[in-house]
Amino acid sequence: MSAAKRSLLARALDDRIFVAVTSAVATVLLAAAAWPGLSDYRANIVGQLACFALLAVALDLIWGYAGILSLGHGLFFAIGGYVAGMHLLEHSVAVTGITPDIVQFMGWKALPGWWGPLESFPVALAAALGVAFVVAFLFGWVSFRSRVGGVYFAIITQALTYVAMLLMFRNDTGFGGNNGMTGFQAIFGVPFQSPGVARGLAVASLASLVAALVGCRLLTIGRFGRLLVATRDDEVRLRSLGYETLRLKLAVWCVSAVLAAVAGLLYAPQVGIINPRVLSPDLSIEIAVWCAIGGRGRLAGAVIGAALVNALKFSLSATLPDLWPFVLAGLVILVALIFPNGLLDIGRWRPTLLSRAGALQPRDATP
Amino acid sequence: MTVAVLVEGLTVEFGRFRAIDDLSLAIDYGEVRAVIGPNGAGKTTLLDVISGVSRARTGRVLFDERLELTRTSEAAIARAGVRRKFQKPSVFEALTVRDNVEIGAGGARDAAARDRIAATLETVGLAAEADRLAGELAHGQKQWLEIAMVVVSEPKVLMLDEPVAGLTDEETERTAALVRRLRTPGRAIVVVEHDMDFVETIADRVTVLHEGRTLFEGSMARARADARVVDVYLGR
Amino acid sequence: MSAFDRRTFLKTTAGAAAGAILPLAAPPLIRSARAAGTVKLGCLFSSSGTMANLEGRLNFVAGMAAEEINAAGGVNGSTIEVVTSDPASDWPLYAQVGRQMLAETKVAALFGCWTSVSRKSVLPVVEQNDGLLFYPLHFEGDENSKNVVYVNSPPASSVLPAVDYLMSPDGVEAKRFFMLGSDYVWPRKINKQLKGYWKTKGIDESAWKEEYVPFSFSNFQTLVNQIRAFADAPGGKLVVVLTVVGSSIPDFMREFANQGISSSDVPVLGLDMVEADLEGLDTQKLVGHLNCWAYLQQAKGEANQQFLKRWAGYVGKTKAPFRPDVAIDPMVSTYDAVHLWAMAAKKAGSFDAPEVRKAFGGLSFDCPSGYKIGMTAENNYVSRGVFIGSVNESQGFDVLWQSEDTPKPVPMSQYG
Amino acid sequence: MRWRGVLAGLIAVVAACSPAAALDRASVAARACGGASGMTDAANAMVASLPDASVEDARWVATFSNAAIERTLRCGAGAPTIAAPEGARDAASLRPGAPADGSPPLLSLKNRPLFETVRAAATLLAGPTAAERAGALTALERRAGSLPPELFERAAEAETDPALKERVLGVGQAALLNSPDMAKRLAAIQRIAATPDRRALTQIAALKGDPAYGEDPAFRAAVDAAVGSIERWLAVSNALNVFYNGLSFASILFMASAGLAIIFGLMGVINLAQGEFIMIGAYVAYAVQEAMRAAAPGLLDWYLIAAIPVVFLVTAGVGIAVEATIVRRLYTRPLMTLLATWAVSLLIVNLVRVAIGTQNLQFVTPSYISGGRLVTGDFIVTWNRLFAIVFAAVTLALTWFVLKKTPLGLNIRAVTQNRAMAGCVGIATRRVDMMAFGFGSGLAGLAGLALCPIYSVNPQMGSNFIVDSFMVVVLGGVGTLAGTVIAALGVGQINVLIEPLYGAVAAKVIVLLMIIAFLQWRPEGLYAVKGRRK
Repeated sequence: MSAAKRSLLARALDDRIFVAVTSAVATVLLAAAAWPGLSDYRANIVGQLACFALLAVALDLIWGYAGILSLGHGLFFAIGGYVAGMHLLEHSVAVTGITPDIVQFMGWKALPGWWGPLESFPVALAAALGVAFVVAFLFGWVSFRSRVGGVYFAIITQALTYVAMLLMFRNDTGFGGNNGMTGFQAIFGVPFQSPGVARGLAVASLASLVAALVGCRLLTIGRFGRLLVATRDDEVRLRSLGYETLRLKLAVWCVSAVLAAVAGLLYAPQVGIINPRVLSPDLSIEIAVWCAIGGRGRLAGAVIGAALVNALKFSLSATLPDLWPFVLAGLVILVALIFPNGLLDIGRWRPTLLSRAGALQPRDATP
Repeated sequence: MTVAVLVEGLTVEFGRFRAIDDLSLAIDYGEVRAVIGPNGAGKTTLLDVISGVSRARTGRVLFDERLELTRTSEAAIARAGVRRKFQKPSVFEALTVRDNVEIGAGGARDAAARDRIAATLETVGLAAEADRLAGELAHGQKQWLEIAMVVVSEPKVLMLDEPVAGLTDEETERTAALVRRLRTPGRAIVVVEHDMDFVETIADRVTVLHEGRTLFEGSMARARADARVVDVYLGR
Repeated sequence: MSAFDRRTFLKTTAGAAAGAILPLAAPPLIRSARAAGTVKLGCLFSSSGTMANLEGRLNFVAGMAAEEINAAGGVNGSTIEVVTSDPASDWPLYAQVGRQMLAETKVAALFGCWTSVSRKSVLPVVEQNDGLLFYPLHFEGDENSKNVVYVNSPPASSVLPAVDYLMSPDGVEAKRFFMLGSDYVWPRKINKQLKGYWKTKGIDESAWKEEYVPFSFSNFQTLVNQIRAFADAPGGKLVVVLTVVGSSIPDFMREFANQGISSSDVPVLGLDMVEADLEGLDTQKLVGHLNCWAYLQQAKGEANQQFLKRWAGYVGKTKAPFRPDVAIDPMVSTYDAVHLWAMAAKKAGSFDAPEVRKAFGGLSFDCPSGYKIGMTAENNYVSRGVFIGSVNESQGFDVLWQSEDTPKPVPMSQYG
Repeated sequence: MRWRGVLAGLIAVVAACSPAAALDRASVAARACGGASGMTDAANAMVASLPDASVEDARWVATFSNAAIERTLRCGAGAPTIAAPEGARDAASLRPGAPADGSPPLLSLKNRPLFETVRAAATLLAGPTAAERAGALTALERRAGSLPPELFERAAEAETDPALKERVLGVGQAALLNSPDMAKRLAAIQRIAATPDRRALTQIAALKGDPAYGEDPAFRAAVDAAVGSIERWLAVSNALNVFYNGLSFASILFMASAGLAIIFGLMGVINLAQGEFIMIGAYVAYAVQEAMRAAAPGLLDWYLIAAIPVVFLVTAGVGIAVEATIVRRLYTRPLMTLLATWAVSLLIVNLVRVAIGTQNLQFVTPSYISGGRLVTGDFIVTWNRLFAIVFAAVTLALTWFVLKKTPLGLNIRAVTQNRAMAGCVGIATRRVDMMAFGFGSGLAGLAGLALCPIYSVNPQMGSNFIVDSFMVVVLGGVGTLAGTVIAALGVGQINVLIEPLYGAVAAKVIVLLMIIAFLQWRPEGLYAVKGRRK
């Protein structure tokens, strides 16, 4: 059976693990939507995990497929989160009339006027995606054009996010400083405490995740995906075959940034707060860690890694607080040394792999 | 007949090191030109400049007497029909052999393109390996795969950087046959190679570079007889 | 890959789906609290990350207070069990762990947070679940949630008295101020209120300067130069109001002393400075600098002696990685918080947060600080005494001044 | 004026007291035990008595005020006493045998400077050695105006050391800025202008409001000249301050990033655990200090020097272990190494946290890195920073030596430039990697050692350097020590220049953005190894 002749959809189903994971997410989606026994607390957890998984998928798209490691995806996540925060605050004021906390501690009279339009959800959505896109486009265009790559790119993105964090810490920047935004009262006209809100958000997050998985899958197995992999494997070669890799990289970078913004948009209402913490270099490194643990260059791996690490984090920080950092460090080192393709490889693992690790694992982009 | 590649007064520097020093050179359509010389003579750098990978300090490189390559992007150069195989086999290891060649063909998916891809795979003897991952190929096969990727677009200028390095004698002979087959009146072929027997089999003319300058230009037989060439490169 | 086996595929998919759904249906790992005659209290203090050195000890204080109450017969026939966690100085994790404690572990109340941002993170959680969070730190004020008990003082009842003292003839008749803070809400808010306050006193804007540094900033050389220059400018006595936090405090104090400035030249009022910040410093040269809290270790009175003895004993018993001979305000505030909760629960005869909350009005407790601290039905603030401490040679603080009684807490500042 | 508030009262008391106020020791001691206002009275009484006090009385004033400052004074039910190791003495008579009960009175913010002035003045008059008197004079220099002028006259008369006598006279002159005698005022102006700091400027600039400024052209000229001269000097000392601060910050940056740069240059690996190696270095220095405290307490002050080899070897050992177990297995995947070293850093931080605790470590501050020295005007050289600068310079020199003059260095340079070729000519590249990683880690450890007199040492300290040191490395470019040095100097100086203008946060933001922008222009840093890109 020749790959070229088969339909895109048929080929999308080739990767069994991908299909299994996507179906699993879809099943959880159905359960979250319809199963009456699900507590709000559980729904919230599932929703958060889905946001993190979406964020990991976004990073995997550029790191796993295009070989560009960004240590600054927290920036785009934060853009989504902050826009969601502004929207929810404006909306809460519109619904309840209660002056939010941020007005108080920022010493304002009311929310800034220019936030007003964000009260409409479509505007907020467009703003979140638009800002993420524009920031990603400008930064990506400049960086890729001057061919900043590899470790340099990783470090620069980290610095950029760090700069954003420093700025957001300041009250004068105007987004709530270190406290960030909190005290959201209502979403789509419904008070946050009402039953079904947690569930609804979880369903939305899971649905976005499924959509992103399928979309990214289709994107990566097609011609565009092959060119991405080609960029990762040997960018100079690809350019010398007549391809403007700048455009390729820029396209996937922007898609990835927008996905991260969507994740942030969904995350803020579920946690109930958005603050500069999501811009800390640590979080951005952790996103890469999720991908690496699950299996880089495979969308399913990103989902598994993000869900696993965060579920462990949630439960261990509360039950065995002393253990968690050691578990995380151990997991990363284990994966780095023994499962270079991530935990997805656990079934295929043979002791010999240790000695010849690196045969056909996803490579870093050529510098 | 126009000149395929015209190099005029070309100088390339890396830091304080002058890799190419005021070099001028003309390559005609229909010829197979071998560029030889000792390590560090500037051979690969010359190909780098023609393909747009490296930038010149001064001088110009004209393709087809119309396109100034020193100011054109790599991708545009390639699309204009100047293609190059790198010294180190450069294939996309995580893709299949067919995908690799398809990318080389510019992604056209019509019947003609498919036929051309199939034919190219046949030519380089990789038809049976079409669905394998390129990373799994042997070294020689990678060399041919890269040649296939370059050739499938039917370039007007074809540059091969050490196409037979690391190949067995039998593979080298097959490569030589391939190069001869690729020689057409509308195409210039530039080969950088250290294997003198191979060069002798394929090249119409040789250019011997030394320290970034042309030391000799002419037939291989005359090159072998040239005292300076023997001195700096071929040895006695 | 192309010859894929449909059955294996279906099996994998079904398995993965089942695996993913399982946690949703699983019974809670930690069973509900009230069954076995125990009541759970949750702690949200980090034992790792940047806040670990400060927050970590509060977990132990809560445990110690619970032990005391249990020894006295518990509350409403139940014994208290303290559940600790580690939000790892990661703000969203405070919210997550808090949510888990309220929804799954079913704790009766939460005790936690040091920084304002962690409190703000937990705030929506306690509000949505109608729980209670006892917050043991002094903070920027301007918050008044029915779900948070503000055990420590808002600025109007702690910082302003301290500044008043510095400006008085008893203090140093401070005329000018250099405000140096970490760049976030608490310092900015405090400084804003101070400026508002000074304006009402007719002090001109040229009499103060305001600088902010990033978190974990440590290179204070240039800023100390600026302070020296400002101190030597005309206009009267300069005081530094220091609101940097964490590791910036010792780093600033070290540079300050190294550039040869003593407290008799320019006194520093370190609003977040506690004994733990002086660990590792040569305090000979820092003698005389000030802090201001609702409790100081040198507080007089039997209650304090008892508290210090218990803490030393508790550290010995639990092998807690903290000094047995150092007690700081947030420790006492946490201790007070557990006791206040127990008293309210007893009074209400219930552990339900709304009931407990109703019982707050009129509570009073003999705080180790020597003051009788109390709550009113008006809000969830606790009235506390105020101390001004002065750094001594042995990395501690002497009581330089203390308030007559416990000023009534003013949640909302009138100064901006 | 700095001391105005405190001194107004003091001068008033001086004026009120008759010049021959005899010192009633018992009364002074009793008043000192009478709360904050009593202490103020006691101090004022002692100052007033000094110009005419007997040497004995002056000595007593020195002892008594010192006891109050050092908190050996005991106020109890009975007469005040002074506690001492050999037994308490009566505070008034200094006779031994008194019962040592009671507690030390607390010096309020206002009283502390008073007592310090009293102690210095009394020591100047009656200090047994010239060194003590000189120290006291230094302490008095800034407060001279608050003391009765006769005090300096008397001190100068009694002074036996000629150089010190000159100084005393000088300080005495400066104290006469507001004297009715115009000649003395002019002399005071000149004298004050000789120490050109901001305080002097404030003092003299205030004279522009003096009636004499309008009336007396000589006075006016003197004031204007003094102001001009001080301002010029201040500009110089400001520039020196900026330079020194920049240099000091640069030396820290350089120390923190030198090891990183070598490792990055050689292996293309970003070691996210670099900050933790710095932390380990500081902890090892602490261990050495504790070991010396136990084994050779007399040499404790020199632990920083003794720790140098230990710190280097231990951190290098840890680095080699990390390289051998983790980094070398990820050789082909630099970005994975980045994550693996992040995990290592997480592990180290938490191991230290669990094993040792989260508190700041308690370092002895040796005299050679404690305090600082005013060089000119407001330019102050702090010893701990100077230590770091010198330390960084020595490290730079040694690193340069190792890289240029030793076989290891030759190998490192060879592998950095062309790994394959180096392998071909028989260099064991893996071994070189390991040694270089160890060397780089050792340098990080030394950075930790140099930092412990400046910053707090705790498990989190390493994370503060991550972003900064990476930026220095990528700005400097791969594989050149010179690049790292220049990048560190540039970042340090620019930071320090911007900081006073826009604040520390903005300085950091601006510098980072500048670096990001610079890297867009030169993606491989200042000193890129230029060559074929493929």
